[in-house]
Amino acid sequence: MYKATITIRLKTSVLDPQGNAVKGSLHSLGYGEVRDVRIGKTMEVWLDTPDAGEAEGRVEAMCRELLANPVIEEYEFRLEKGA
Amino acid sequence: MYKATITIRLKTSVLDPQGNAVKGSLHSLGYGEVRDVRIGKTMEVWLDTPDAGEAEGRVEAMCRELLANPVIEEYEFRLEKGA
Amino acid sequence: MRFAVPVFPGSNCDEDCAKAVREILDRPVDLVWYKNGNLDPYDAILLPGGFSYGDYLRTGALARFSPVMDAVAEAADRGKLVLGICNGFQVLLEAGLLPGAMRVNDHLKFRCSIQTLRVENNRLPFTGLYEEGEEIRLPIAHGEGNYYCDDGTLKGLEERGQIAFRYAGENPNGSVTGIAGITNREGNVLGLMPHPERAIYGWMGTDDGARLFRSMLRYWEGMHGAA
Amino acid sequence: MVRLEERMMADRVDRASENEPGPEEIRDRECFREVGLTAEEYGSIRDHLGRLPNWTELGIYSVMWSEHCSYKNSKPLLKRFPVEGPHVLQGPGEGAGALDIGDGQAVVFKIESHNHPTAVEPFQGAATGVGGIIRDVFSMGARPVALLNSLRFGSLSNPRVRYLFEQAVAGIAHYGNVVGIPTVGGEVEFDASYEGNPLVNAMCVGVLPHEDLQKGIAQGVGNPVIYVGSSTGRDGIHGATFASEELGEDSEEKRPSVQAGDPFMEKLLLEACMELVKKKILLGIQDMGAAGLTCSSAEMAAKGNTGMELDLDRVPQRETGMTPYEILLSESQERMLLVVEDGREGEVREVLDKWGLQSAVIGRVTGDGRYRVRQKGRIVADIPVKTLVDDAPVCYRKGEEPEYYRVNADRHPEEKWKECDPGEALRQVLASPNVASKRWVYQQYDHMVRTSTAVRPGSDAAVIVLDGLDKALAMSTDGNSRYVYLDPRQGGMAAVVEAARNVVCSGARPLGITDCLNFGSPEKPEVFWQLEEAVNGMSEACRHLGTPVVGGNVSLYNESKGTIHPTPVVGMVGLVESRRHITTQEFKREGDRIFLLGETLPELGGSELQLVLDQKVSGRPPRVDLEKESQLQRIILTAIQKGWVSSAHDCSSGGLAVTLAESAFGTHLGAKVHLRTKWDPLVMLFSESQSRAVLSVSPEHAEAFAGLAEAEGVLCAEIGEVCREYLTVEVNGQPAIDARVKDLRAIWEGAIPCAMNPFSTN
Ligand SMILES: Nc1ncnc2c1ncn2[C@@H]1O[C@H](COP(=O)(O)OP(=O)(O)O)[C@@H](O)[C@H]1O
Ligand SMILES: [Mg+2]
Repeated sequence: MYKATITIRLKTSVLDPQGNAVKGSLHSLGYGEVRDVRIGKTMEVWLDTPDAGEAEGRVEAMCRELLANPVIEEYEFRLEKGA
Repeated sequence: MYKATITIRLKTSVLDPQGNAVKGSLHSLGYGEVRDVRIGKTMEVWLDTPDAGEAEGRVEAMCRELLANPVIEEYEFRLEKGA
Repeated sequence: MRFAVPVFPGSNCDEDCAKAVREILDRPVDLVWYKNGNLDPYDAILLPGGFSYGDYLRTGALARFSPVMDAVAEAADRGKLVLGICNGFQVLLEAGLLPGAMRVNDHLKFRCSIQTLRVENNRLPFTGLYEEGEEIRLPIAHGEGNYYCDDGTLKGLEERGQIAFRYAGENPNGSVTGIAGITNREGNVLGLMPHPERAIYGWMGTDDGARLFRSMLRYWEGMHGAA
Repeated sequence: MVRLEERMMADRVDRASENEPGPEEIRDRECFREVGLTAEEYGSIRDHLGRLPNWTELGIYSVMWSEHCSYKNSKPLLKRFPVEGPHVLQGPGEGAGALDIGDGQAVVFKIESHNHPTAVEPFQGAATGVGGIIRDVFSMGARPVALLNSLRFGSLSNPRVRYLFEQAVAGIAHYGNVVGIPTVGGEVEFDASYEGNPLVNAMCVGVLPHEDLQKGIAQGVGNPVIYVGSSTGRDGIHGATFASEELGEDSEEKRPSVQAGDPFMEKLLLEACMELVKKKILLGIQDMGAAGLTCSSAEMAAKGNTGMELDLDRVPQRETGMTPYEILLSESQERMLLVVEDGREGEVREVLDKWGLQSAVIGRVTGDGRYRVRQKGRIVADIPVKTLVDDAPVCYRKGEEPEYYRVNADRHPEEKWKECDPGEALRQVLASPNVASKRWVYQQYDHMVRTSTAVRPGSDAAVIVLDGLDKALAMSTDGNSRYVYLDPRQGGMAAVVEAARNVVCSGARPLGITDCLNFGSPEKPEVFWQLEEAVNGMSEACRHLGTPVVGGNVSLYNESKGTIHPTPVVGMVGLVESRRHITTQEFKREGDRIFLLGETLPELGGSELQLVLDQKVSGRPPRVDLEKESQLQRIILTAIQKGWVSSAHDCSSGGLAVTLAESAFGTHLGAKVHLRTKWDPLVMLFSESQSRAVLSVSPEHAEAFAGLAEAEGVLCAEIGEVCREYLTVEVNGQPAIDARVKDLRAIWEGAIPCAMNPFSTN
């Protein structure tokens, strides 16, 4: 069993409306020191795979095929063994 | 300048329909080894704060006050110095 | 001219689209279940609005893998007319049949209202009955209609006349240069956020959408003769 | 002392888990109090069982006997509502009520509260409220065609309130939008009394052919009981009991794990159930709402005069190690219970599989009147089913007229404001969030999906056309809590008549209502008095208008920092005979004559003007004269049906001045108005006297219209005409209001967006 923790972010060239809105709210709540906010997704995927190499390849494929949209997003992930 | 990377997850007892739907799609795409998927948010916040201790306290406060919804979510974050 | 309306789990404008075809064009139309991979009998495909797969992950992302989408790609390839409305547009983007991607509205809220649009290109199969530059009114209803593409893609879209509609006046979602609808290079695939099927009678608040359906029929009859 | 047979029975029914208190321990340590049961109630449970209940059984009784499921405090009052009428197909008692609308069709509708969940988690709380009411309607076999809501929040100057309001609206929007049912109307009121206790009431309207009407009953011994939809998790356990208690400081701790909604799942369930209905496979269907599996299964068995046996091991579960108590009481969303004829399970499964829904046969209908539950081969509950439903305790409480009511009798607010400028007053009233445009809210709702919305939000009532018919349905939710607070009987009546008037102004004949009674703790005699008086007022009005109450919901214990204003909400549905009759509130043509129908009296108690000028609520509210009200409604409807009326708008919050202004908004038109009155201009313009409306009529019909009003004995004054751009009002020849409609509209439209975004610089 492996657990992949995948982080998906908007590419820096793409404007992030949610991040901007959150930044605005933080400012109005008195967090004036906030320079920028970017919001992305994190996914935890548990795989029933015995082999780390195989898990790696499969997660990479899932990201490319489904989990991230290459037009606006980029991804990275790390694998952990066990629960 | 500090960058905080905040991870916000649904509490495990709270239904994650999005994670379920993604799991279903992964299965039908042939990733039958996927046992479970949980989806959360990641936020990158850049702060103009000279001091790590202060940054830590402020980010903690932001999470509690705005970024996470303590009723259904839990959060954790890490700080990095520099850009 | 026969129409197909693919139905995904979570589609909710499928009946509305079929109704528009029946009532405005009086042509046969079938709802086609997403597991069906054969669209051969149809001349035009309307991908309906709604929340396919609950909009989970990204709008349109999970619908794209259904068998019916393979058939849609094939139909598009063969030059059949493909119209994606709202979620249908989002599916076309995710499927790569149209360029670009969708983000959440810049104000982060779902928005339902009747908007003014400008017809940017009336030489398309979908816009023949509008005047070029004409302002029309169509309803929108979406949380993610903030169209994005990079500058190079935008330039290409503009040069090739692929931008069918832009919001005139207020941009309700922050889309790049106010884009409301675009086509593929060949012009036979149109995706748009506004809902023409919700604008076919005056009592709906506007009937400007009816001409979009009529344009499709006229175009097709021009190619195939009335049948 | 435990009697012998009690001991024997207790041995047969097992304790499910070592962590739970055993039957004796429950008795000795009075653990029943933890689940909200009194010693008397515990005593009757023992009598019903003939032994000591175990923890699972105690849980079952506690939710079934909670206010939310059993209406123990309100039952005696609800009996006063008129529930019958020639067109009633289904009165209170099922998921929703049903009324005949001719052509073999029926309208099904109901309103329900989700107040407590919203206070805890506004987005999910409000969203799941919408989900629940949709299931109530489609479990009747009806296709949901519209959603409405009724909202109450504290003052928007409080950031926590803004958060609650913003999230609740987003949650309501999200759920309805995803399922694809248009949210076409509603109302919002702001008042400090809702500060810690917001109200979210959601209403759903559906349509079906008579023969599709379903019932939530379990029939036929041996028939399978089928579970469909989401898996069961630990969410919302004791939600029903929770909803029946006050929100205290420790609610944070006590609150059950929050229920999250999955509107996508709901859409699949909806379509699958519609398909099962059309295939005529179902014998009984009920949604798992409050008190989850327990309530739905026990009610189905009780209504079917049968029993039921459930095997919890077959219930799809999202979490591991769930006890019977947890499985039975979970309020996980998007689940339904079906009973079908033995042998047709395959047909059901086929439909459910098509929609990708999981299902499981979790039990059988039995003939012995027992509610028997097994887990891991052991019997964990065995209860006479009727005792859960029919023998729920009833509390006959006594109300007591509160001091404030007596004191208010001689308060007359209108006497002090003589020097106030009417134009300025109008601007202030239009900027009050109660009166201001609710576009910020309904713009987030998809109100056009299904392409049948003929009147969108923003007019008196919404109108939905019916496929293949010339008929249409008009619907509105109404209630003015300030009136109810000042005089619950009058306020109760006002809620009903205002809802009816809204529906009539849209061209419909009122058919019937559903209601939601949101009140404080019934254990307080003054609250019970409010409840009783309001129910009396509503009943009287419903009787008079011939609009039966076909369903509703009670939400008591709405107290956190003090008691909320008593808030009965009325959801009214009316029938538009022909689409030609559909009428909206906006002026249509320059030159149309403007008529004021009804009598204006100095009635400013509880008015918007009072709130704006005095920041308080006092005096007596406007009085309702039911005879006058029905005369008024009759002539409005007649004139509309004759085709004389260009626009119709009832007078409600903010009085005549606001009615005139709102009639001009949404157009480029204005009005030139001359009023003659013996009252002060402010009274004439802002009094909220009931049974009034402003109509614009084309000049060629003006005379006939005035004649009709006179013949019916309704006070009718031609007060001016529709003109362009400006709203000018003279009272007794003196200028009172002179404003550009555009400027007034900017105030009215800007108020809520501004309040919601106080930091915005533009
Ligand atoms: N929460 C809401 N959801 C949808 N529509 C709303 C809501 N609140 C108000 N509206 C719409 O705004 C309009 C004005 O509402 P309201 O002032 O309550 O009208 P009235 O006084 O005639 O009952 C109505 O069309 C109503 O349906
Ligand atoms: Mg009204």
